[in-house]
Amino acid sequence: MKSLTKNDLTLLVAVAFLTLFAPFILNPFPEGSAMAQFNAGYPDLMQRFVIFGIFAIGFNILFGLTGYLSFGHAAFLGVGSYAAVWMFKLLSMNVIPAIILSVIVAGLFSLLIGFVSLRRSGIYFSILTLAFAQMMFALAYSVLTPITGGETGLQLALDDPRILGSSQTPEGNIPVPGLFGMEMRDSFDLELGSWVFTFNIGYYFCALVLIASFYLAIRIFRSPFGMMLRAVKSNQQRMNYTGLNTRPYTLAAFVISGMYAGLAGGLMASMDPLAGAERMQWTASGEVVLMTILGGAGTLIGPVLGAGFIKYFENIFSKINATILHEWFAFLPDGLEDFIVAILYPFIGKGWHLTLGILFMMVVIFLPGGLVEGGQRIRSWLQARKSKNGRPNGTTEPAE
Amino acid sequence: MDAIILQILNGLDKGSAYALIALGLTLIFGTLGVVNFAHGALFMIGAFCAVTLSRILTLSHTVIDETKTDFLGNPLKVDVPYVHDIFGIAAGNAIIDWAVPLAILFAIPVMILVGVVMERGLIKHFYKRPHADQILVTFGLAIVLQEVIKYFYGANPIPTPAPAAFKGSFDFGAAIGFDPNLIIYPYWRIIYFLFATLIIGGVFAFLQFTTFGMVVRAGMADRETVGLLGINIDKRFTIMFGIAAAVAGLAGVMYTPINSPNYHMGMDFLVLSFVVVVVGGMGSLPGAVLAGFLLGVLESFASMREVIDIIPGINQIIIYLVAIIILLTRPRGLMGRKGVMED
Amino acid sequence: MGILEVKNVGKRFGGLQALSEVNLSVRENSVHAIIGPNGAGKSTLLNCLVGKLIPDTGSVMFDGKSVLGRAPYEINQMGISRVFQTPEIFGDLTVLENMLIPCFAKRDGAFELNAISSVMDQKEVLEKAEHMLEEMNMADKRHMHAAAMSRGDKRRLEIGMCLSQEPRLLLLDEPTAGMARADTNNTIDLLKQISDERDITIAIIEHDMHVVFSLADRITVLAQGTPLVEDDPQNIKGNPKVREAYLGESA
Amino acid sequence: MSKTDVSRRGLLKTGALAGSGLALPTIFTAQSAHAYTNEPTGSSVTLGFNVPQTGPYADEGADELRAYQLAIEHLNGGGDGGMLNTFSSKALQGNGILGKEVKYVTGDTQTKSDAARASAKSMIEKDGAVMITGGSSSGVAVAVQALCQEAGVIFMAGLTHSNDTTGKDKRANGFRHFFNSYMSGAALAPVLANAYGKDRKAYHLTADYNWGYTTEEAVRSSTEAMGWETVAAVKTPLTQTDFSSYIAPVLQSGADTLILNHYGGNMVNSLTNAVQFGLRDKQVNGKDFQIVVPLYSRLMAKGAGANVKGIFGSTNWHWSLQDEGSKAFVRSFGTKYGFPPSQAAHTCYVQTLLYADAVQRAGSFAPCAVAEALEGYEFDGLGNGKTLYRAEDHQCFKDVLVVKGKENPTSEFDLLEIVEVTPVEQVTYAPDHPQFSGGALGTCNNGA
Repeated sequence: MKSLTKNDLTLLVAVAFLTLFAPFILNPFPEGSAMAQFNAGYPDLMQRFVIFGIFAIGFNILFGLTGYLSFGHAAFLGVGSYAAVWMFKLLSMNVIPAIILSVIVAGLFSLLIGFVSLRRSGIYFSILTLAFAQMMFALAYSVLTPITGGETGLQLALDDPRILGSSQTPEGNIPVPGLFGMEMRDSFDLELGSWVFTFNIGYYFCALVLIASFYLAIRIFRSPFGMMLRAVKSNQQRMNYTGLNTRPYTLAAFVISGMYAGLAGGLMASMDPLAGAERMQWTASGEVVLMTILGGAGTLIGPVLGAGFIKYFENIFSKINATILHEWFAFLPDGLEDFIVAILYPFIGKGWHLTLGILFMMVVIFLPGGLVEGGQRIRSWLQARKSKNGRPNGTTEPAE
Repeated sequence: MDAIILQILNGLDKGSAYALIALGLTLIFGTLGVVNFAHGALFMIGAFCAVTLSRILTLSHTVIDETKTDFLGNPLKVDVPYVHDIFGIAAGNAIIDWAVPLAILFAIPVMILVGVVMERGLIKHFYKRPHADQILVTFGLAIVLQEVIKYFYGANPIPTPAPAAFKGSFDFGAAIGFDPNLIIYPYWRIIYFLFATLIIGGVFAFLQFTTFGMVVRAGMADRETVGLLGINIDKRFTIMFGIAAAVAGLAGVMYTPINSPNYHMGMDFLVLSFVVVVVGGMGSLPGAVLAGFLLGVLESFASMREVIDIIPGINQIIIYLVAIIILLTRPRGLMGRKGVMED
Repeated sequence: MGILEVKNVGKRFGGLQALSEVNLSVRENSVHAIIGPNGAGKSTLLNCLVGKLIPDTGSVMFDGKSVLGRAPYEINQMGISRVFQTPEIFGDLTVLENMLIPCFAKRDGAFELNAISSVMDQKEVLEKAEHMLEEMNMADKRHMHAAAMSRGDKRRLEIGMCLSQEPRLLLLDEPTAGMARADTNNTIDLLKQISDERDITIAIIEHDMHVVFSLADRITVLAQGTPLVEDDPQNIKGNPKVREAYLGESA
Repeated sequence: MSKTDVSRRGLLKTGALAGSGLALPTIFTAQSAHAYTNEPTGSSVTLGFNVPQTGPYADEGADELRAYQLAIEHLNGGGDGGMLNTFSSKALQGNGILGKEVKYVTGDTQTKSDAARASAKSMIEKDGAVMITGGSSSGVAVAVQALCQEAGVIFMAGLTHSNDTTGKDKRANGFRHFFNSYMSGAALAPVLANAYGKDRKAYHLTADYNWGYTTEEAVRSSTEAMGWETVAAVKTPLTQTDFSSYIAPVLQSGADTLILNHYGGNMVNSLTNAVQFGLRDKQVNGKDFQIVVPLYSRLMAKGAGANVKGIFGSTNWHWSLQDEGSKAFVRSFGTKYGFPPSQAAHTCYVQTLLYADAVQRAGSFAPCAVAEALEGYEFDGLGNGKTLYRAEDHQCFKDVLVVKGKENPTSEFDLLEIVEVTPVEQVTYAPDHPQFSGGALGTCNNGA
């Protein structure tokens, strides 16, 4: 364990700060105020932020470093969830064995699928991964229903055998996932004036896993292995003529990112013990692609930002309905109010897919480096302004 | 035996739809080198051209019928289409009935326009970008287009029937000596098959026998050389994009009586059409057509209950299974060229 | 007995006989040039030597071991490095990283899952890479993106990357193609220096006679897929067959 | 290297901070301070409407939402009161629930169990919803029901027809007003036997997922009990859009009736394809070929257009019913929105009223108290005649409608006509009926 560079350390500390203080950061508006609906600091969404962050970090190790675009990564998240729920059903409600198993199972699946798919590159690779994932989704939804729960998803029941632990709580309910007695769903509220901040055990568990995953990702990025992966993306020909076998490198990246996906799936099941087949569909895989690109593929922090951005959209932005819009613009004269609401309405609330699509296109067209590039541009613009004011400035930092 | 003939017939029909969509996709890839994830959306827009035309034809004014009441007990408002006023009831109904075939005429200019606008406005800027960027931006475009359609037409499927003249089905079995009713096939699907063959043949003939087509084929083979010859290949490629869009759109128009169009039909076809193109070999027109028919027939066989009984779930995965096997055994698909899309 | 022995190699592409009956012997520690007009089969031959193509007939032995049927990375590990016509480097990586990769490959082999330790902690590899950069006079460019360099610098880097692996045979494919005169002369000097200072065999495919005659100890002339003659430079210059087949045309 | 040490120590420190937070209950109010999850303390109470707003069922979701808004209006004393006036229970006063004004939040299920649970959780955790209702598929209903059980809120199912919702996946905190596959089969079979004879050979096409399975099983056993024979049952993928390869072999099998156990887009496409093949013009075994769709919805009928004409199916409710409750509901819905409500809208409206009434009667929003008030509750005047919320499985038992596609519709909403109102006795089954076996309600959960 040797040094991280200053930049990496800053980044890690920033991520740690953001995740650990998320309950405050995400709830900037007082309870009951008109802006309160933009608060995102409730356990489920915070959990989703970090879980999808982990998923995207892992996806980025494959896509961002090697350039191999997998359109089937959600399948590993799916099998991870199934593994975790089965562990809850059969072994115990402790999340640790469940998560370990989900990482292992996802790793095995990705080893198998990666081994086959990585025989091809480019769009052929994408189609192969897509085909595998769609097969897994289709089978999980239908003929594998006894194992996967099919349409309704795999869930806990009152008569699960559960070797370590009881089938039911004394009150006759299904026990909930926990960590040595701490239940994942337990929360504590902190009320400060009219602000309410919720601290959820499950969230903090996920947050610690995210920080660890992020730290691991930094190590991978900075390791000889990570450099080799970037070399794969840059020039496979030169790799081969330098005495390096690219296949095991890409396969290792594929398996690692599959295990990240499995970890995310296991966490998802630990927060909410149900595994649905839809989370394996190709559109779910497409979502993680969107997250990574939107945030900035190949950068460390980008995927986490992208995941947060899309989940915020999906859960907060989508809930703004016409009534709320009318409330916002109530101060305007009636005709103008209706006009503005009519213009905005297709883009917000249930039209969030449209806005997301437009935004995504904009990013691909104008900001190929995603939000991270946007941030860098703003920073260098500010620096340019500063240096105009008389202070010379050093070279721009290498892309992070 | 009869069951197998029936499924071959059926597979050819399904395959003709796949081939038609894959053809346009390959045309765009082959000429422009662009992976167009919005191609499914073009198919969907084509279908909605038919919906739009039938809506235009049924534009109505309301007449209040005092003798009847609606569900709230008020006098019934009856919609009378303007075409009734113009052409009389019988002729008007005939026009409405033939909305789908008429929509072909309506869709061609619309689709070419959509295609050209798309190419000039967006795709043009992505020729030099990596394939991944092309996939992503067209994927975004596909989302936007389908959401726009959904905003105007709703999420529910919209029934768009074929003209009454094509109702019912033709008894192939009886024609070739089987018992009646064993091998029947709907007239409209036969029309669709013929239509698809016509379009596919037309595109091939166009590329084979016209100067324009020759330049485009040369451009598909080697873009830079043609550029050096001083031929304005970019303009021709724009036109080619328009044609590809029209092919996709027409496939959509004619498909509406088979499945009621809805806003996500493009996405439903997208994955499948990519599988078809990749199986056929990226950039190979005959490959796309061949793969379309092949997958159509295989899918039909896999949906026979005798087959499902032996391998449960095979109907769910056959397409993907075939794609995986072909890609692993024939790295460039059935008829793909070397070096395409491998970076 | 040369370090590289090519015997009876033939290769056919469809109707085209690209190589036939190629026999070639490269002596250890020599500079051996292979010349010939366009379409003579030089590139095909080279690809057969490095594992990109497998010949239909014949054998290719390097240091007494066959290279046929081995993947390019395995052949590289036997001690053959290749420099391409257009420099093949890692354009998205920095110059230092470009140099680090062959150094890691030399130390760790074809694959090593070294994902936890930082590159910056691998002191000996770093030192070696830095040293090599200095030797190539590129130390000041170490944090530059490789793609942003001039063509001459890219070529230097590529050669340096190959040398860092301490190969026994260095294959160069028209290393000065498309270069300005000054860059070409620099490259010639560099290669001379390499050949003088190191225990290395160089095989070079070249079009430019200036380069060939400045460097080569021995020359093979290839025409229509088969060797015309193999001799010392001064004899080649005077050989009427060569003049007719090759030099005559280009003159 | 020293830097890493700093970062590790930093991690420990922040970790300790988080840990100390848990140990300081004086600052932090644990949620257990409340008697039950989201106990409404102010002057209003929030209900969560979880309906598909994006995806293929968005239109159905929109209709459900309209019904919910209408119900809220009526509960708060607005509008004409709708079915509050015809409801047999008079507990509700039109002044909200227990005097608290009713507010609502909405969520988008996307018709995916994951997304549905996410939006339900957000309404429970963020918006403080004390009850969740809605949905237009059984997968979603079962998933959200299980979630509500864990979270300790009441779930009033929307449109969900699978036997499993109140069968093997039933939960103590979940209640279903909508009918189910078994009831469809039991109601349809006699009508079919009557119309088409008792000597029929049926060919099933079944959507390859849970709801499809239960519907096939229910229709199969009821029709076989009438003397029908099942020639074949073929499962079709959910993602199928063109059903021709499944429909083409039907005639070859010697079947004379095709039963489409499909819903939504699947049903629209399979029925359109079947009619296109001209199956209904054919004669097999000397009988006219027939098609049956066990579960009808208006939006599906609209999507299939003229193809539904003359085709039998079942529904939970239809706006052309002439009882006072239905008339009142159609009147207020139609006046507000300009068209008649769908069955999905009806069940959602009724579920909201039933919940509000149960709270009012129980005098508490506590889930266990509400559940107790709903269990075994008998009511009338909500459009389906006399209805029982059975205590054993939280399923409503009421009359079921057998309908048929109308030959001459007068508007785009007038697509179905009622053939028979099957009395409740005929569709009632024992709680331990094999089609509903496995699973248990468990005990109600008040949450923390």
